[in-house]
Amino acid sequence: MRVRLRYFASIRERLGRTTEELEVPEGALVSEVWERLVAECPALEQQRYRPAVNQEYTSPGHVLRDGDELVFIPPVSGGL
Amino acid sequence: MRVRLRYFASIRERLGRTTEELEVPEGALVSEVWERLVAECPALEQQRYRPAVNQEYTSPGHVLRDGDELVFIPPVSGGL
Amino acid sequence: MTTTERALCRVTTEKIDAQELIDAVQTAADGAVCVFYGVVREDSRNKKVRFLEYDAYPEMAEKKMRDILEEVAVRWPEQRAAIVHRVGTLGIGEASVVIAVGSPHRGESFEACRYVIDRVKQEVPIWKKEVFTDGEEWVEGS
Amino acid sequence: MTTTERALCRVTTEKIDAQELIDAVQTAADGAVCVFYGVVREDSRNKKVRFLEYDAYPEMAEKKMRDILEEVAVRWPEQRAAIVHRVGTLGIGEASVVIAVGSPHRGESFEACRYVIDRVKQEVPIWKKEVFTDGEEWVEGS
Repeated sequence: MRVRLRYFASIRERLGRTTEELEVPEGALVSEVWERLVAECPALEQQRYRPAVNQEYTSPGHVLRDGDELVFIPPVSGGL
Repeated sequence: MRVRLRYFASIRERLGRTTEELEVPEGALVSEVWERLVAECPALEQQRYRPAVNQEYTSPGHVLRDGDELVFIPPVSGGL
Repeated sequence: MTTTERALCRVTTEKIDAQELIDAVQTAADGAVCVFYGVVREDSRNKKVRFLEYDAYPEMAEKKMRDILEEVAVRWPEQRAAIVHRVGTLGIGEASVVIAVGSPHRGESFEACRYVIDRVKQEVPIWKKEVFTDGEEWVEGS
Repeated sequence: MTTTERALCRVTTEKIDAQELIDAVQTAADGAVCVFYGVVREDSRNKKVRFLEYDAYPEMAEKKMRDILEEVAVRWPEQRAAIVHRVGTLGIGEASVVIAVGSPHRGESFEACRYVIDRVKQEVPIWKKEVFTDGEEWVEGS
């Protein structure tokens, strides 16, 4: 199955891309996708984030479904 | 000696005037001027006020001096 | 010369321009600006207000506003505030008073702005008369 | 249909018009409108900021803003709030976010407005990069 990833702020800059579609196994966890990103880009190892699936915050243990939109949200700093 | 009085809001409407000069004896108190107003206009008897002399709040026992500006300030209700 | 000598505090008969207050208080060191509008509401004590009439003792009102800005400067030295109060006839929804506070930090901007409006309602010699469909009444605070 | 379905919450690349927010929240029942501006300040951690870059996850940002307005509606049923957050490049003194709250009473307008900015800073996926004279850095909240 496929999930759609979007990257923002520091994570976008570290990875050098804004979006991608990833093929993941049935039952894949959010944390497993993150581990793939860290393997590709070790600078992400220390990166703090909250995962969001389909625009709601969730946990690293969230089980992904086909077509989900997954975003690793760096600690937010909007407002002022 | 003379003091200048200015009237605002409910007190102005009750007295029907906005300003006047009053001749008062040396050493007159703020409260004595108020009593003259109440004698003239008994509707003022229940009127609450804070006196102000020369644009600063003061007490009814304040001793007036020649040329003072005296205002009986009804409870304020500005703002919203 | 006090810190607030050139501060903006004014009684006016004209519509209040909030941007003028913001420009008067905001500096490059500020991360937060809090603006409070007191506005005329339709209902008062279960009666329908047609409009309000505000009366002021203008010289003393501006002096007391300046005193309040001094209090802010003492209590929150990093902040600046401005106050403009309108008098005359005001319709529903119109602003009778606008207060602006510029501050490095957001929390204190709310505290100072609230402090200012509370003090205005206690100290500044301005009065409102509520004009209803069936009568009118000067409001006298506590 | 929820109470805040038509509420104003938006991510924009344009200068924020505070009057639009006020018009969106103020009703004839209101005596108070509190407006908060988050603005770009010159100094950050003892370095001089040249400008800021704000990035957003816009669909989720607007959804989280709407959630915050729902929280306000539950907690303060008589009040209405609006939020507009700007993204892109912002210079010193420009507003990154404006929040407006309309309320019958002044005290609650401050409380609700402060609640909204605090929640925005916790929940809404927007980030700022500080661009200094000698480098740049994404700010990551706690």
